[in-house]
Amino acid sequence: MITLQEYLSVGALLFTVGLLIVLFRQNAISILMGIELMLNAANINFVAFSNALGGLTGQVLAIFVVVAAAAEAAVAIAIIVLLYQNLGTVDVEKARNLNG
Amino acid sequence: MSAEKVAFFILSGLTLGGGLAILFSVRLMRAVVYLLVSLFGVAGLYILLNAEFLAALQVLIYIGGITILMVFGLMLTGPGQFVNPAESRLKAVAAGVSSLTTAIVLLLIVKKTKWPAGTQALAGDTTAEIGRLLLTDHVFAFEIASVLLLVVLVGVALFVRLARDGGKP
Amino acid sequence: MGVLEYKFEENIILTKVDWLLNWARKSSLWPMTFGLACCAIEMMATGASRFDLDRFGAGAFRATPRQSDLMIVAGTVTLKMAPCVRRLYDQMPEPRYVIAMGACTIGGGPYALHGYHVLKGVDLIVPVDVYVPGCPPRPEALIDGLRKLQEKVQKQGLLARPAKPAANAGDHVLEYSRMDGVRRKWEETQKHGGLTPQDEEAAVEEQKKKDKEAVAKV
Amino acid sequence: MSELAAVLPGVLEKAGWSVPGGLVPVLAMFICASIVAAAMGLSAAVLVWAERKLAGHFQCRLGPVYVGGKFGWLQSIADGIKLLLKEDIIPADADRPLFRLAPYLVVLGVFLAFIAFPVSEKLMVADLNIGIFFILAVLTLEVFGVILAGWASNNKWALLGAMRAAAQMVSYEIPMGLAILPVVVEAQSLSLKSIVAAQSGGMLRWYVFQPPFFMGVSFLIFFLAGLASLKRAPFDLPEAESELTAGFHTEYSGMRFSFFFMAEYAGMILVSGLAAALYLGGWHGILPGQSGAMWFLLKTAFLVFVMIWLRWTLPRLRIDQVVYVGWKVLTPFVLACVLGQALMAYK
Repeated sequence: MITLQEYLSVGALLFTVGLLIVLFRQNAISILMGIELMLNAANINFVAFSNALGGLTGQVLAIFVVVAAAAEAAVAIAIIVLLYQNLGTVDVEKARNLNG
Repeated sequence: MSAEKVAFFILSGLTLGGGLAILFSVRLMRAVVYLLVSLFGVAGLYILLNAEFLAALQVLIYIGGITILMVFGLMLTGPGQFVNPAESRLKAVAAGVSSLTTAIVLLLIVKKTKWPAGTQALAGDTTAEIGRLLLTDHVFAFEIASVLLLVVLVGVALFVRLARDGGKP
Repeated sequence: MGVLEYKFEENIILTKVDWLLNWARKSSLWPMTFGLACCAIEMMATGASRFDLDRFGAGAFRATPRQSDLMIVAGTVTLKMAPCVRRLYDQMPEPRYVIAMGACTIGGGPYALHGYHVLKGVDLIVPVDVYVPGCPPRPEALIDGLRKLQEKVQKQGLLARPAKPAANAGDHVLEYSRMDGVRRKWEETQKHGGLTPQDEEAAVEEQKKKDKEAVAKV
Repeated sequence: MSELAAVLPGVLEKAGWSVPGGLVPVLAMFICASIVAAAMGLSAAVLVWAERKLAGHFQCRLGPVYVGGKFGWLQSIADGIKLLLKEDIIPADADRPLFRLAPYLVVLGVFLAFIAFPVSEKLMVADLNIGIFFILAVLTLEVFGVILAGWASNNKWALLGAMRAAAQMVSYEIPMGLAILPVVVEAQSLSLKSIVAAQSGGMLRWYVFQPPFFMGVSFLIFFLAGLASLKRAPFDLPEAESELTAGFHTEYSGMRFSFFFMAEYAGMILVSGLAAALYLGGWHGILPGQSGAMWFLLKTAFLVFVMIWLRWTLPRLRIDQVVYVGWKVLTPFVLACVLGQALMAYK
């Protein structure tokens, strides 16, 4: 039997890994991957709670997260492609036109 | 150690290992493959958690949709951008420290909190129940999600037009 | 197969294995979709309804050299095309076989004497297994050539396989195919009494060097 | 698989082998996996032979005749051995690990899908309660494998072919997935076993013949979309010889190429079998009371024959036509079918 704590720890660690990727990498697509991992970490928690408490609301919430992730990825990729066409790079450090 | 436990360790190893491999991979295309591994691990964890429907959804949406989208994004943003680890050492250290702090805090929370014990186990076929919940209790969120998807569809189409017309709306 | 080849003593098991492997190879000679001139029309006819190359298992024309076993060089190989033929041959994985189809491919054909632009035989650049004469050969002749090739394949063995020419055997011909243009230019200047022999030699040397680089690049 | 796990201890005892109880499910899994793999390889071999033979006859030729007996029975065996022995080339500039990984991913996708493949009531590896959804999900692995193959080859044709393949497969997954919905609405289940069980009682109970034919139309759409996502003619744009050499597997030779080959043919069986199970009554016969794996295999074989027939009859479409058909013809029609069936079910 795997306890709830173990699933939550995996979720927490996965969230940390995602955060690390977001902070460490400068390529916009890598950052997107980090965000996906963080969303997945949240999903693991939802599903773990759903399993532990015997209700399905957690899974339903996870489905909404997946929908949001798909929408976010589509928009993000479109933005990244536009960024590349305008600036010639996908390095987020270079995209500082609005920095004043 | 039971078979379930072994499966759990393998799957969480895949999940976290894939994530870490993304962090250290130099080539972006390989990073997408590691992302695939990681997401597969998550799908396996869902199966362990009696959420088969969600596991299949994970594979369908993430692997069939999002990673493919990323590959396309990768191909459209051209070569030469693939190698860029953090520029300054300071930034790397700051990222490491803050992530470590987050990890410690989160793990402490997980450990210290008294989680409620499970009351009833999930039934075998949860798909119908999920569908019922989506169209009764959570129907508002469901509609919002539909509107979100529509907005995304229109927005991305607009972006594509922008790109084609050279930035003029 | 490169790992296993020429590594064993001949014995009864190996002979049987040999037979099986050769049978498989000969029964599934997938040709490359690769036609150069008029002979290619006959090659297509060989693949089509009346003659049907597929009866012998050789009907699966593959578009990429990586997946084909047999290159039917069908038609005049011009000097310009020669490097491409050689390159396609190099891209094919072992075991690979070549059928030279038609007079032009075998020895230049009608261009043998005065064809300034034609390779005088494709065997100058790639090792040929079977020659099918004719101008162009009828489909029956090509099928006969394929049968001959099958006989040949059946006879080869892990041990007894005849050594193929070295990989770079035709390089000098390829170089020549480039050099031909240089020589003509030289002859032309000679006719008009142009440069001194020293200058010409230097120019030719330089052109040679350039051509070598180009060949190396190819 | 559960039946096998239940029977296995007795069989082992009879054979005189002692296996610890914990290992029996693992053994059952292993046996099932090997059976599925063997069936996949064997059926691919038979299909390759059948396709060449049929192609011959469609074109007034004979097809393989000389290789092993009268009908060229051994043709695909010879092809298989030859492909096994071919030199395995990995281009110098290829991304080696990804180049190696791609064929396995493609085969893995189809292989996993066979877990929920309903040959008959007893003959299925596992009756998952999300059966059909699971199959759709794991089939997307194939798309990833294909795009990886194209990228890792470092070849312009492979890359273009892979992009075409991915665009085509992803856009045809939508009508394919939606075409299943009317059936699911009618059967009230995602499990293939209960979907087939709901169609018992003769030919007129098959979903394809149910008035007002929403499911009949979605059967056609499912079949067409399946054909397109298998990248078979007339939708074989990703491998169009005249423009892309051999598409995403241009650089693959020998065994690795045969993996793609096998995945394609196993995918044909998969799509045909799914269509048979979802719309044509699966293992139920034409008359009420008839049932058995025979019927399922017959229906599958017929649909596979139709696929081969289409391939050797129709010319290839243009890429814009393919995308047009997917998004502007099939998707609206299938949406109408879903809506109609849902209204029918609401009563």
